[in-house]
Amino acid sequence: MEELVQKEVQTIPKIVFENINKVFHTRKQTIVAVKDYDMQVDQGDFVSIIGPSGCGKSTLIRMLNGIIQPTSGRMLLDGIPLDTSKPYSQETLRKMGFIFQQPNMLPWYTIRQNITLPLKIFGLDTPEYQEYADELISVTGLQKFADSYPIEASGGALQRAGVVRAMVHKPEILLMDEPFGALDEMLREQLNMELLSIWKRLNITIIFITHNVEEAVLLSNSIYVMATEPGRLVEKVDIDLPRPRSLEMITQPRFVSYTQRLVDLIGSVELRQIK
Amino acid sequence: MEVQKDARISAIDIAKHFGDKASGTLTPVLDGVSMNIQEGEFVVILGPSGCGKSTFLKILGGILPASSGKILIDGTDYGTQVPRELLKRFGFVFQNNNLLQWRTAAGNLKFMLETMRLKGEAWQGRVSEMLEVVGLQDYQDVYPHELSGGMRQRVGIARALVHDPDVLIMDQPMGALDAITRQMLTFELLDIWHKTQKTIIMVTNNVNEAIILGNRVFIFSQLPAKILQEIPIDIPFEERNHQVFSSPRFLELREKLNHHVRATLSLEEPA
Amino acid sequence: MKLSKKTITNILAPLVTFLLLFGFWEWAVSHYQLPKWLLPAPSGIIQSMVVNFNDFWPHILITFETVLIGFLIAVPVGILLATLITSNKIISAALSPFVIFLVTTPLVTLIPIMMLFMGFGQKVRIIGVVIQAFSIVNMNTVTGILNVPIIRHELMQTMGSNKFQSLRHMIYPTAIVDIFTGVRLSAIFATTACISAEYVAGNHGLGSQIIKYSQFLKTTESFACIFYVTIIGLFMYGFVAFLQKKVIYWKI
Amino acid sequence: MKKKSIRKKKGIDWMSIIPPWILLAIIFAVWEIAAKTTGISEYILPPMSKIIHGVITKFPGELLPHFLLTVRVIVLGFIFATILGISLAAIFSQFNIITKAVTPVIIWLVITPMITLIPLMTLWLGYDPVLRTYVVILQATPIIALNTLNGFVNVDNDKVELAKSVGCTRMQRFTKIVFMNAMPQVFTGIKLGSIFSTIAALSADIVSGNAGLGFKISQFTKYNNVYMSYGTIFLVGLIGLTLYKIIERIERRVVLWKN
Repeated sequence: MEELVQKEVQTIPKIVFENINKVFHTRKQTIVAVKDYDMQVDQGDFVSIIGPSGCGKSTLIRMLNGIIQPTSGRMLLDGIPLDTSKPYSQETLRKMGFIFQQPNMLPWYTIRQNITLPLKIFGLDTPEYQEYADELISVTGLQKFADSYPIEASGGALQRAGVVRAMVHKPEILLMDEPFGALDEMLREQLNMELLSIWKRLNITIIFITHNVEEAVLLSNSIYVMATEPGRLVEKVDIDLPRPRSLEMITQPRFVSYTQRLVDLIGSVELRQIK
Repeated sequence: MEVQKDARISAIDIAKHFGDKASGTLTPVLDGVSMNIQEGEFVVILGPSGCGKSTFLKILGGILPASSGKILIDGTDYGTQVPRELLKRFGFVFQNNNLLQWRTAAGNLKFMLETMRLKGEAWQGRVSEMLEVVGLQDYQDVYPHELSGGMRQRVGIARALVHDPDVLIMDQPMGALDAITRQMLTFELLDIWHKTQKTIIMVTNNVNEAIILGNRVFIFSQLPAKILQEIPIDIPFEERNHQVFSSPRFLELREKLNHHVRATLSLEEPA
Repeated sequence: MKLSKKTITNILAPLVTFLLLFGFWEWAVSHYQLPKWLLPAPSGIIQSMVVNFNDFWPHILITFETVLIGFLIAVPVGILLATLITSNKIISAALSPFVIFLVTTPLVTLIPIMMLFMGFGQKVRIIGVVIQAFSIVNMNTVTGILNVPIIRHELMQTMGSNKFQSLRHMIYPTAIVDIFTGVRLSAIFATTACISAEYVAGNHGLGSQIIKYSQFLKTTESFACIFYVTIIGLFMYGFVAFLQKKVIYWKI
Repeated sequence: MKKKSIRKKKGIDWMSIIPPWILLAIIFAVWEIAAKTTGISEYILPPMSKIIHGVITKFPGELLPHFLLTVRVIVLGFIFATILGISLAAIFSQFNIITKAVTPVIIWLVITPMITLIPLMTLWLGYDPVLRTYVVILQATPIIALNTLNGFVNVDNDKVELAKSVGCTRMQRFTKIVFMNAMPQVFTGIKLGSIFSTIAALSADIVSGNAGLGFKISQFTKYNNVYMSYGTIFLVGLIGLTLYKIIERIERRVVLWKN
């Protein structure tokens, strides 16, 4: 236990959200997507954000990645504040990998070309990175699909390619926006375990967005529960289940008590207005 | 597999293949699936995605003809294709709700009555009654593109109930929904089944849904699909609520189902 | 290669229909003894197409050149302008009615004025074809670019890709189907525009010949020219289909 | 029971109304300055003020009859072509063998500009201007039929399954599902049909040369009233644009589900 405490003191947190707000003004109404949001994530941590659709979870990680500008508040990366007034520099963006809900593959490129596209854009098209890409492709069992077009590959393979594409430029942070939401349960459990092994081996920081309570408890060290209208943090739940996590844990009483507590937290918020 | 006399629907050795041997595109999808379904039962079919579960449902629902085998409804044998006039007694719920975007919620329900030529006040009354059953009585004149995914799915269910069919066939009704809406809709479906006492056959790839809803769960194998297991779910209706997730019997069944389904996956390296 | 039943119907059915159509035309002309100046029989037309080929050839060449050159200029111009228009929200909102205005104003009305300061030459007709053909490519490309899904823009943003990288890797390939709808229509507009230009500007090209022959009641020759226009139209249609097959290789 | 409709009142989208008018003002201003200052002869670039003034003064008298004729030819021809095009497509789409047989013929009619028949039309039907409506019908019908046929034939699979699951008859399937499902494609065809109608009408005006705005344009140019030619061209453009915008408005009300 003391080893954990000692680590806390020295290192600067990897990611910090300080009083982040985001308001969308559309012709018909204004939506407060995120209100006074604070979060601290350490290097190598696995954090989940869960909550009903429309509670600003996806907006949060899109702000960190520079796709959306926050209305107010500050974000720090390795202790350095991010200048959100203009698009991020390539150095900053190279530290992060973004994984979308649908695979978001470009149908005119083969799976391998899709995976190595970030290298071309970031200007990292060196043999060393190409080799790293091939290694990732073989580790995740994608060699079979590497030279075929996305239309010929299965949903699971495409989603795996999406994860590999976000890691090919060796980012320090992975931002995952409900990556396995569209997959069936058996495949999701498989990809969850693969994600955990990649996370452990690369000691990478992960922010994982999901609707699925069970998935969040299985994967993360701590879970931020959000509510809608306005999108705000309701509670932070720390998961101290032992590592490495396994699928058998899902039916153990401590695991189930976590999922029950989280369902009640979200359930109570959700039933008031069925979206 | 022999026919049970009092079964509502019996499917005997149903096989299905697409393409033909000549052009070398022969792909067998179903390989001798047999099932006897009783009146008022909630049968669930569970299996990995892309294993022919939906095809089997479409054969039962009269959308596709079987390549071989027999379909019996109330004991009469209709061979490989359910005849058109009998479709009045079936209600089909599609995975992506499949609503007619140019008609309002009530309009989609009226579509069923129009095509089945069910006229008269009693039937028109059922339109708002069914929308009330799924909790959408306030959204009668709203168009599908203005509804959320969960609400569209519920209109799909109401549409499959409006002409008062005897059998409800559901193809992964919650497949495209997020986990929270999915769980709420599962319990609503259980309630609808309990209230209407319809015979329901549902396909899903979610183990929780299968246990909460089904009283019998059939596990399908990979392509070409055949029935690997038939597992009865003996949790009484009263206990099937939010608290059931932590009940030992539930967790035991869940482990059992997961074990069988993972077995179907490991036969072939991960998809 | 064993012709499957499907390909047989795809080829046989239209063939039979054309034969029926031309057969009926041939029968009607002879049965009702329609005079040649009123309605020639297909056999007469085809015969004239072959016999007077040398008289027609220079005009076929000019019309074909005008259509092809006008089309080959119009397509890149249309796509480039559409890219500029859609690069900024305000510009695209401001220009969109003008994009439609260009499409709905028939170019044939501009020819008389253009002839004032450019004379009767082929240049006028080519410019006319370019104006009419580029506007439809421009409109469809604008639609294609504006319909690019947001999630793909976000994908490029996560890689910090600049405008040109986004265009090359994502925007053009995504919009390519709409762009080709525009290109296919532009080929049709180019042929139509060229004919209407030839009606007005000068006495070269199939359009002018059709008028000349109809004035001298040589309806057979007029129809021969019309059939040559069809052949040019067919070539353009096939050329675009070939281009599409080469460019869009990932669609089944 | 309060009927809740969550359709919010659409605020006016100023963003798409103001910029075009500003740009129009800029173009008028630039044109005016260019015409006045650069010394280009008035026969090439007359000032905008003169063009507008000319059109307004000459419209009631000289231009009106020709304007009415051309509008009548375009609109009548277009409406007839739309009805004909859609009904032909409805008939042809019923049987796959007919669709396969007829589509190439329609494509042949689309790629052969029907305006090639204008000189022969005057031969067959004489110089009566109203007969130009036939040219418009000939030019617009094939493109409308082709797009509509495409819409009727390519029905997405879910809808086909829905029809089968309910046991639709062929008639019910077409009227209740296929027809409405094809609306986006049908309106694409109709919009193209309106453009082809304007082109056909104006080409007929110019070739037959005795009435219609097309005839007036070549007449004005011949007598060097170039400013009137420009004015009439803008007028023709406006007719085409108005027709197109009316169709777009109807489409927005019919095809609700496309954003």
